[in-house]
Amino acid sequence: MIKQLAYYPGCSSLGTSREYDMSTRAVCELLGLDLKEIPDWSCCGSSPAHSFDHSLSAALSARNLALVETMGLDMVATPCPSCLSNLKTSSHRMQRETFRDKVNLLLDKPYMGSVKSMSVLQALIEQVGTDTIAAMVAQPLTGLKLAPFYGCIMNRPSEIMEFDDPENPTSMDRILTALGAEVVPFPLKVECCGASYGVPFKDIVAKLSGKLLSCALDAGAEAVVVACPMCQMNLDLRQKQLAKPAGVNFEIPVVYFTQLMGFAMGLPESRLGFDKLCVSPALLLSRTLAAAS
Amino acid sequence: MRIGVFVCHCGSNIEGTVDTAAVARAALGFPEVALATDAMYTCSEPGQDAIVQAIREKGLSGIVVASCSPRMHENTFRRAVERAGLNRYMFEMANIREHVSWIGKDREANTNKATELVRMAVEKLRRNTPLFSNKFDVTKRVLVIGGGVAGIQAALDCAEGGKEVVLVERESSIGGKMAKLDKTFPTVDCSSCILGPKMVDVAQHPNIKLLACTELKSVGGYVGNFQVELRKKATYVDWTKCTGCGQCMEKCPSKKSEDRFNERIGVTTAINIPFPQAIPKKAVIDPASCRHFLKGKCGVCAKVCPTGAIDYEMKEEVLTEQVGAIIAATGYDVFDISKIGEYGAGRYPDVITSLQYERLLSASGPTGGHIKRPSDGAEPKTIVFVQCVGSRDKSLGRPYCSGFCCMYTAKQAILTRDHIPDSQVFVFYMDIRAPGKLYDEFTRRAMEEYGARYIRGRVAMVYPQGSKYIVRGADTLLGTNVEIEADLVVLAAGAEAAAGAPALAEKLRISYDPYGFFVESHPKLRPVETNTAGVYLAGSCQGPKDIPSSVAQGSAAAAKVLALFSKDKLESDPQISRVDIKRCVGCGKCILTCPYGAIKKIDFRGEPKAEVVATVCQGCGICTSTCPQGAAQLAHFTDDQILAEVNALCRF
Amino acid sequence: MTSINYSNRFDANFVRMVEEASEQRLSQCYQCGKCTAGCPCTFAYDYPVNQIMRLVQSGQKDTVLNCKAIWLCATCESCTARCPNNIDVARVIDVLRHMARREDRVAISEVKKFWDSFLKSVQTNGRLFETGVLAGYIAKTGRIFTDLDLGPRIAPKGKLSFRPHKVKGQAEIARIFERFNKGVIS
Amino acid sequence: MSVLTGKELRIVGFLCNWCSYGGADTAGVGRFVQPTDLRIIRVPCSGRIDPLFIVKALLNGADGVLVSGCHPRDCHYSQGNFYARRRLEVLKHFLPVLGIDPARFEYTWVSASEAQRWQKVVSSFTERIHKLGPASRLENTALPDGLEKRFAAIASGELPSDGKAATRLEELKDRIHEFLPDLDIVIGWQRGFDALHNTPLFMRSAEDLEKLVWGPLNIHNTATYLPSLRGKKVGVVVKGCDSRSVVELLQEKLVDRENIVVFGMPCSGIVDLSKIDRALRERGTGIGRVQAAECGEKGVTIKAGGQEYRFAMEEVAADKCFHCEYPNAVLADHLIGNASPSSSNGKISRQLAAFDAMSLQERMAYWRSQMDRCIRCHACRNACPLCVCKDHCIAQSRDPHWISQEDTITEKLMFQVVHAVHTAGRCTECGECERACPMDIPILAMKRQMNRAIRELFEYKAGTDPEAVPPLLAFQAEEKNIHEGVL
Repeated sequence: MIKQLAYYPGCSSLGTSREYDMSTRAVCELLGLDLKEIPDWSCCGSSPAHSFDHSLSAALSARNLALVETMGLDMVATPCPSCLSNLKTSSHRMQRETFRDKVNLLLDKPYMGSVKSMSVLQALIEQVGTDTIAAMVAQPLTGLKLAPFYGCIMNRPSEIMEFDDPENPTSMDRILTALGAEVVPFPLKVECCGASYGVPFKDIVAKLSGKLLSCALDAGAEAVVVACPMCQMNLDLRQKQLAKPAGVNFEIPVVYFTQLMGFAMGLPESRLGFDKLCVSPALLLSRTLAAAS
Repeated sequence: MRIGVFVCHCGSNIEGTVDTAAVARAALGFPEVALATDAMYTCSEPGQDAIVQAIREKGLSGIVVASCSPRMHENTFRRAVERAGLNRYMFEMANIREHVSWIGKDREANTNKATELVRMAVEKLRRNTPLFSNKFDVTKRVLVIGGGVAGIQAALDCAEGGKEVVLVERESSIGGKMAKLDKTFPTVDCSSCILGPKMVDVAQHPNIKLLACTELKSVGGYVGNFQVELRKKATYVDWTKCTGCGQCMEKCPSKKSEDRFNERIGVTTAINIPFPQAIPKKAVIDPASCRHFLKGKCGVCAKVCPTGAIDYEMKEEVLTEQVGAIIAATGYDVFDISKIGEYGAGRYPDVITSLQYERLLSASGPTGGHIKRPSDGAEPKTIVFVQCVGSRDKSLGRPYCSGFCCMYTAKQAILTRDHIPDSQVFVFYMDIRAPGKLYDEFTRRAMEEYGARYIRGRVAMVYPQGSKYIVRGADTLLGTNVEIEADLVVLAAGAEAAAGAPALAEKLRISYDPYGFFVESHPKLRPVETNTAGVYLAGSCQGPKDIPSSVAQGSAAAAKVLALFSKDKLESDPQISRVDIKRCVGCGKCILTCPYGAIKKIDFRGEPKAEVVATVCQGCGICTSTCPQGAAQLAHFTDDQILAEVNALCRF
Repeated sequence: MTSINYSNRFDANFVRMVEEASEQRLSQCYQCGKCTAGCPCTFAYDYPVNQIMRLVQSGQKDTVLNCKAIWLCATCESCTARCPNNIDVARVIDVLRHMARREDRVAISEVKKFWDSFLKSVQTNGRLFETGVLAGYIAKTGRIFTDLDLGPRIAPKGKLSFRPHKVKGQAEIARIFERFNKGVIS
Repeated sequence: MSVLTGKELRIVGFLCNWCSYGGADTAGVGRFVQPTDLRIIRVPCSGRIDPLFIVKALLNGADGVLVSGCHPRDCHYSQGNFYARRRLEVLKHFLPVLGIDPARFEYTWVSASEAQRWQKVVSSFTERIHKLGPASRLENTALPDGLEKRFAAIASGELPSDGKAATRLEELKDRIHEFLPDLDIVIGWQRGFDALHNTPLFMRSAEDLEKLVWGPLNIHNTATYLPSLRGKKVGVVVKGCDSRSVVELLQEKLVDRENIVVFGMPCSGIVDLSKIDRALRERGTGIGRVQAAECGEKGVTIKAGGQEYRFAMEEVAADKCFHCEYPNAVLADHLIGNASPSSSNGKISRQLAAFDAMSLQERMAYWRSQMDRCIRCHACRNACPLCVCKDHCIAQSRDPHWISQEDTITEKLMFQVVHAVHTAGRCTECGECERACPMDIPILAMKRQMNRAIRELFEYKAGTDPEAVPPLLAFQAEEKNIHEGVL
């Protein structure tokens, strides 16, 4: 049965996280999740907006939620936790009438409050389920040791995000296990990587992200699996920047969980964008193929 | 009727926001009021004397006192009017303190409201009638529920007072939490050395009937005459034959039973005596791990038992006891630390509770008194204690202070340094709460003499790194966050109401607070009584308590029981229902709805009628609001009396 | 360190404004420090989070609005998620940023410039134009070496687009900003 | 004096001694500031609170009534609040029938330790009452023009039918004849003082049997006489609706099954004499001048003042007969044939719909205008099969003092409310009260509304199952359809 969800790709899907967007669409198509991209979606404003003003931030999110209502859908999925956090926080606050009225004054078309937002990860867990995912695996990731990294805002605060455990989330672990990989215990699953401070304060990101990569290596991981464009950028793209202060040459691939899903389900690499990663996972992946054959 | 109205100032408590003189003046205008006056402290000796004198001199036949809540002083004043020769029910109270002067500062509105409440009381009083108690017999036996230190103390005191005691304990041995402790603060004496002899006294006392592995099933009856049903669980060992020799434990091939006595650190045999000093010292089979029950074959224990006590066919039994009073001493549970995800308990084996740590310290514990990490058995060198875990935490629904964690953490810090002199001990705390005799001195010793390093701040997270655990906390006095590489993390888990406490409260018909602790009759003046006559509280079931307080409450509850049993007859509360036989049509609606079965059908000149059994009726009045004929009327809360109150409020 | 005279240096109005805007009751904070303990950025702050909460509680408006820490907070929500008193600490920090910005006392201008550049991009394009934001930020701050080393790593991956993706409803988004700036809702 | 004008409204609280009164005390001890309007009456248990206390307060000047008891499962008396919850919820549904805004009454649960919660309850309830403002008083309401007409909508719809009505009587007589020797008395109907007014017949011998009649003029509910004949062996001829009263009396142990023999007759509807009277008056004559009447399959033919008038059954049938679900006896020892039930259209009657369409203000005004006619003859009560208080009825005994001797509309209405509340969950809507009313006051409407609430809340219909326990004499720890706790 095909389930329809509105899809909000988020701005980074057009740039730094193209491969996340590509692989998400490919995997969902395969699993029968019909993602309908919100026509003419716009930016949620991310941190700069909520740090500027809460009504403005809510208005930028609510415009997109109102578009979902126009589509006649009541659920929207987004791959990006930062977008998700904004969408969810805005709807949560807009449950209060006074705030909703205020925000709607900024909009051309008011948002009525009927849309439930969720991450692509949540949609895959709740609308598809790990049993179906396991059944679709064509080439299991046997022997791959993976550290799932959820990032800080995917599940926090739990009153708003309402998905998985805020301190020890396991949804991605369960998916990776279903793909046949070995999930290493990774205690810093929900630590902050430094987020958007990569631009103004490289040293902060270096310290935080460096710690995460060290921890992943200590745990015996061969790759870090992420669900957030910002985390991916900090851990992969900046890996060279992090190496110097940490005194380690990490060289550890940082891949999106959707990419691994697509790979395990036998989707062509052209739809998964592994080539867009800085630290290539090619060697690792070829090892699983060899093990399988 | 000649009514006297006394309006109390309660010092400035009432007079501060109510013009009591004006209230008294207004009261003079109410029907049948012959005297109205204000007084400084009506409940004081001169205040009560003034009432007595007024009744005698002015020939008053009813009294209204406008002062505090009737839940506070109704009995005080009832006794006063009785001293003056009136029936104690010819008295009403208007609550102008808790319901008026203390909840608002508008003097005009308060004065007006107080006047109305007095009018209501006068109108009610005008319809009061003298009521008289009946006398009934008392069963002078007491049921003590829970064999922790509070229950043990209560049982021993009652038994010493010459009364028969039935002591029921859910586990297979009495001793409770205290039996699990290694040492006790602030004296650091050995817990089992001071508790052990008391447990033996319980076993040997001729007046105590000890029922272990037993729970309360139901309670019927009323003060002086409770009928109690007890459920004795199947132990699969005939305790009349078991000598506690322990040969069965030595030979038992299944060692997978969860070791509840050792707080689930490790496992134990399927047939088990929890600890060497257990009372009663009898074996119990855990069918969840016994091979006989799981696979249908084994029978090793039956073969080795020298007395042939093993009985795999044993069934649960229900016992009945008659008692006159009940003491609930069911204790507390330790907060489930795995609920705090950021501390990783449950995922990380070396993050444990203080009570588990206590078992590691105890010579009778799983490690023989050597501190070893649960994960690898290594001796930890850096130990971090975290206080207020599951206490003072609104986000977990536990906003209260558990009271004793500061003290036992200091004790454990001291014991740790005693056991492992080259260890480092860190304690994260928010505030040190040590307001007992020698308590604060004790925590200071932990810091000053034993070098425990106290850090003021909470811990945000614990995570493993190599074989160590990184404890990331704050030092708010330094204004920074700190990290400690620890070998073992001990969480001072707070106390919470015992699982099943609300269900027990419902059986006993007593109240419990939002956290599940039982509610006492008055927080200061009736700390061990409940609102159900004949049911008393002892120990932590009423709220977290340390050993001295639990013992004191056990004795206090016993004193209450002994005082109750000092009378041969009890007086019944006359505020019960009566059925007017003329009005009764015998439809039995009251019989159907009475929660106590206190109304029976009788034959009156060939017609069915209802009749209230005076000793069983508890005075709820459900029958009164059920009977369309108005035949059943609850004395002191009759339809007419309540209607008079409604009219007093609405029609003026 | 300066000593504080609480009799005349307690800005009750400021406390009330923060409470109203954040919908949090600051008196609920009992200074356990769990926020500070879990904050990943404490090492970079001039005041740890618990002290920021204390400063707000104590009505020390100038100190708190002039501090750097509020601009270094990454809104990772660990303080909010773990507060034993259920205080949304991250939201309080957000509100302090709003107030500091309105009073023009941003202690770390780089952050503000980066964010302004981001919002400007959203306002003009409807969506974020990553390359444009970076360029705008460099132009404003003069920090030309910012992430220059990254260029060669992403450029060949086709991740840097050099033209913004305009949204059809771009005017609609611009109107949101317009109404906001006109103070339609103030 | 009393409430401070302009500052306070009159709010009465009923609090149980053990939980909520204690909670209010705890709030006082903790100095939790509250509005001053509330006056608290202390009762031992919320189960002691008769819903009529609340009506009494609201009809006599209270602007709001608040009830608070122990939380469910935490009752000092185990079950009191469970009974209270059902009774108070029914009252909440019933108050708008009287034109009283149900928001003026609330019930909730506060324990002795919940000081803060008590503060919140008092504050929000007081605020709610202040928002509603002073309650309108029954005696001050005025009826808008045309309202009565709007309400007097004529019932219509399908009637039950019995094709063999003509031969039933002989069959019935045979059957009674057979069993009469074992019975002290058999209740049926006979011709009354004129051709239209049939009256009850008490048969003791075979001769009496000759007076027995059958047809749409057998209006009286024969079950009404059963409680007063308790102890005797009684046979009773019943229509479907009468049989529900028999069942209800059995349910309530007001009659003994072993002493009753029920002869069930299939009914094809009865006439409403008020309708005939109205119709005759419209034609310039009156019911007092009736000379002859005959009921056939096509309707009623009446000879009055020398003229003959024909009415179709649909014109003159009692409202309750349209869409009748029970034309046959629900319980009978001897069933004399079967009528085909009319199809229940599942809709509420037009009368109730018209009532629903009225505003609260209009409803209060409506009752004022209706009750104004009441002459306190209490024929309604005398006719009610469930009214068994006899000489002790509070209407005359005034003990308990629910009603005073004052001849005011409020007191008259109060009596009807007492009746409705006392029969809540018991009334089978036989309609005898309204039929007996010489002033044509539509008091059955009040009971039908009450029954509607009972049906919605408990999915229960009175007098259909002799084994069932009426809903207000029972409870569930978790009530499916009650969602209390808005405060």
